[in-house]
Amino acid sequence: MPRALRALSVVVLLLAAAAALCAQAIEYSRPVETAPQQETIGGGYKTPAVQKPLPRGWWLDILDVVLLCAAMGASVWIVIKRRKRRWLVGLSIASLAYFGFYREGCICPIGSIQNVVVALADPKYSIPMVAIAVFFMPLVVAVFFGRAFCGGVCPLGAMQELVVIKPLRVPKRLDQGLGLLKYVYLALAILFALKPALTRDFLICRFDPFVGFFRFTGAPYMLATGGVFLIGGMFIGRPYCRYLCPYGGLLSWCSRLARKGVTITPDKELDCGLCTEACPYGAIDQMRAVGRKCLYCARCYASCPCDGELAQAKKALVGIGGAQ
Amino acid sequence: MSDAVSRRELLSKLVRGSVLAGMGGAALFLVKKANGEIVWQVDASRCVNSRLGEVGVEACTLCTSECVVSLSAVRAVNDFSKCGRCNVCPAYFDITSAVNELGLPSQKLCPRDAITRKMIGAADPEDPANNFYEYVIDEEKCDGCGRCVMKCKAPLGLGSITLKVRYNKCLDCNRCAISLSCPKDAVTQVPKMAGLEIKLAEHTE
Amino acid sequence: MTSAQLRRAAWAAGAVILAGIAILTADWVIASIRAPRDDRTVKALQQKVKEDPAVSAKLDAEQKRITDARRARRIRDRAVGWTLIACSAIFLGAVKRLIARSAPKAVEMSRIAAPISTGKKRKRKRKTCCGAHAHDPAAALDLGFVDEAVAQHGRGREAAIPLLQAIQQHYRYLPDEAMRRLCEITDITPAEIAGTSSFYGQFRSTPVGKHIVRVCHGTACHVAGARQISDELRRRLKIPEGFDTDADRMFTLEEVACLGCCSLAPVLMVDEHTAGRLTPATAAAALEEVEEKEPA
Amino acid sequence: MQYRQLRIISGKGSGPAEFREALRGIALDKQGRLYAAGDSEVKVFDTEGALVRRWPAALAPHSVAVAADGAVWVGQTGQIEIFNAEGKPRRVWKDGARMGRVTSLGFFNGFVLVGNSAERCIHRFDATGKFLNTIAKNNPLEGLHIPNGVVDFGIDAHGVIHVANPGKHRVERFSLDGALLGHMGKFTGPDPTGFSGCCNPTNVAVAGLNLLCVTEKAGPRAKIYDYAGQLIAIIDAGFDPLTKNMDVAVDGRGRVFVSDTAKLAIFVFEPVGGPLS
Repeated sequence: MPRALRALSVVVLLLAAAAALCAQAIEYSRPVETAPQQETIGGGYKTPAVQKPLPRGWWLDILDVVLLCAAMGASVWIVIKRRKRRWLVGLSIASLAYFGFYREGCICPIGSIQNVVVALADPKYSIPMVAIAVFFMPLVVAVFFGRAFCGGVCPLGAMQELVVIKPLRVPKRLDQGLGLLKYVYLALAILFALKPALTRDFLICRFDPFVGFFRFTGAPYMLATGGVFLIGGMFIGRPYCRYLCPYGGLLSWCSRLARKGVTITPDKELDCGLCTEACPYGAIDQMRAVGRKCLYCARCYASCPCDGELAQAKKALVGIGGAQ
Repeated sequence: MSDAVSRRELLSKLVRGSVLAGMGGAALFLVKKANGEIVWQVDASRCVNSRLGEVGVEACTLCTSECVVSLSAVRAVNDFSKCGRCNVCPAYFDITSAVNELGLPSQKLCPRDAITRKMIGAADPEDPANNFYEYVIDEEKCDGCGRCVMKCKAPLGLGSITLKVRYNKCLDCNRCAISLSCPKDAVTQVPKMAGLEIKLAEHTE
Repeated sequence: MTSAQLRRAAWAAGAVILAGIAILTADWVIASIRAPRDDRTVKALQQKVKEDPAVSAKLDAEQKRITDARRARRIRDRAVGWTLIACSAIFLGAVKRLIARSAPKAVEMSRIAAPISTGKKRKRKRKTCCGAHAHDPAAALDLGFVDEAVAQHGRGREAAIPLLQAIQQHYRYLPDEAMRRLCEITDITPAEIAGTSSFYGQFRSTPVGKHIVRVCHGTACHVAGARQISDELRRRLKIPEGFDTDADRMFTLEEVACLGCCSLAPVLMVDEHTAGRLTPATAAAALEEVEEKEPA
Repeated sequence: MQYRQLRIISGKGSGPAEFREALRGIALDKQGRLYAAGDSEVKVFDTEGALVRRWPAALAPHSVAVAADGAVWVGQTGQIEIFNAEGKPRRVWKDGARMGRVTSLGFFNGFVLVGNSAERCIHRFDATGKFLNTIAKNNPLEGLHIPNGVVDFGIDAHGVIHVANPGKHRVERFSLDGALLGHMGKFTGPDPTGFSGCCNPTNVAVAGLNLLCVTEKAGPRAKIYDYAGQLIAIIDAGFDPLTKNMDVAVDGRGRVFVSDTAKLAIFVFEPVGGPLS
């Protein structure tokens, strides 16, 4: 009996829902066959085509993904193989120009977290292929090489990377405490994305601090937070990436597994500590690079007297000196 | 010593492999689900401006003010196959304004003057002022305020003008800002092909 | 670019940035104040035009004005936005360079000299910049070469390294007087000289001995008693605290971070010759070997 | 001149006297009985508004008219269905080419006039059904300008056809052989003396010797004009704001019957102080 009742209530509810749906959508069709048409107007009249701007072509989507891959590859190559800070800055600027200002910040792994979550939870939600690719590729790269996406590819990161002027050292305790914020943010974003379709909210996109700059317009609160992050970013290295970016949280988990990454080579090091001082992100702990915190900026290489640009310059100089 | 190291390596390899496999599985599952892309589109049967039965209300202009793109990605589209080509188009003229010496309303409706009016066909020699007119909406000027849509709908007009998302401008935000504020939930995600129904309808003709 | 120019650029860019932000904010405030007022005006005119067709022109003009104003605002904001980006680039670039040149950075640079001279010595070295060095043939120094070198390599900052190289080659080290002279007649600042000369291992601020003795003070060597080795050599060579070259200018003692052969700790290198598993006694012997080889 | 509402006949509902989905056309016979065509049937009401009889039609009707012999003609898509006065089907007159959509019917001196909104014109046939000529087609627009999809006309005692041409905001007068005799009315915007909106008037009926009754949409109302275009009266009471193409009929006593296509009811108005003519 209770089962029958339950079934009945379900049926009633379904009917009510169906009725509500029907009430929502009033038929949108009108008998307009008597409106004058091309053949009855005469005078050689031709009906103009309806203006219908088409979406971006699929090949542009593929181009985006290819460029993302290429940029990550370049980031890995520049940082791990070439160890050149200057080249990386160039890559950052290029990424900022394309993914930031040209694509207006909307091919974005950070936001794609929500798409993926919704797609996993909601059977009706259809996720764009680009979003899938954009979500997973940086993670896969992180599993092998660390957070290559963060340095030189992510436009949000690049923006903050470029404004770092005089990074202050954040006390370790505070750094760790603030670092937990991003997981809270991630959890909230997932929670809000899991809500039913109409109340669903994409928190990460809504509070994206820099997208307003990329679009040259945005809600005042967005631009204001972006400004605060940029000004703060002059003195605290990449505050959004380190403390708020939910995708950064995922990347740091993945990068724990990375075998290759930014390393302080033990048999070459001098224990001089210059790299630790140069790292604005507190990612070098006791003379060793911490992969999950390292944002691939290559500053440590730039500052190293034994390796990287300075050492290469030195080598060249010694060569000249020897020749004389 | 070396034994321990290799064991640790093996372990890390295992973990990495399983993480990769997990991600691959999730990606595959999602790829299977990603059947057809979705785009934001205005549902004409829900939009206040075009929905049948809404009379005596002011046009809703949220599509203009809420879009994150500086000139809204929503615009009014005139479907010429339905357009009555009226002499006094209520979407072109403000038909409540006083009549001028030409016998037409003195005021245009569009605040941005985005609609052009052009006589078409042969003129009636007996009454040259009364004829068929073609109304073309300039995509570059229109910002989707929906005033013309509101006026074009039945019973006054034929409802040939509706609001559409222009895809070349739309950023396809995860959550369309217009849809958040739309009082009738008229901005919905539809499969890409259905979103292009005007184009498809033309092709099938 | 000189520091003054950079400073000027930074100030100018900063001012433009502030002005841009002010313009944008003002624009936004004005627009948000104006919008409702414009709406009211248009509504009122729309009411009027229902009776009087003559008002139509006025309403048209009003709507055109509002549309134009909004369009102009968009264009203006975009232009200001691009200006802001450009100015931020200038500002950041200038400020970063300035900071790189400022004193604390130079100290950091000198830290790089750690493998060549110990911290204690570095402190001392700065003092010797002003005071006379015991070994320094200060009085006899002929500064004419500095002028010659400057004439050959130029006065710009980019010439710093070639100049220093030339001076080092000539005097075999970088005498303080020569450095002072260099600062006087070129654009190179003392900080830059200090930074550059202390960074590159090949530059020395004190006269160098005939042989360089590098004593490894890496972790392994340190544990194995590198300190005792160094002390023993100092005692043997009678090198006073704060100096690194003996009175005969035969040996120059260096403490380096690592020589890369920890398994031989403690290690030292005399020129290209390496000696490992040292004790204080054998260390002295290693030097003697070289001394003996020396064709006296 | 004033009109007052006399009664409301029928309405939306599932009762025998009510219409479920649509009310398309109304007509009056000589006795003053009201014929209303809607849904898929014809209903007959007496002068007091009581249902007399009802019968089903083959297709959804667009219009209805009563011939001189009392036969009931029902205009449909592609055909006219003819019933006798009791509702017995007599015959179906099919003519796919000339009866695309019969939205109005008229009789004069044995001629049959068929308003075809698909062609946007009126076809004239003789009593035997032979096609004679087409009316209101010979303009550069190749027909009436009717964005609303309804051709509606009335015939006065002299055989002059008064056709609503809403796209041109006027009522045009044609002779039986198709000559344009003249027109009345023009667009006047909010001023009620002329026709407002985008395409008005939508329907027209002859209301006496020198009078026409027209209906407008958005906002819906009926108006009485004389042939010269002088506004005599406005009847604006209780119509659904969404209604359009309200069919109109006027009886011998000057009562005005207006069908509300949204409320699916027929509003009856009566002139205060007797008929005017």
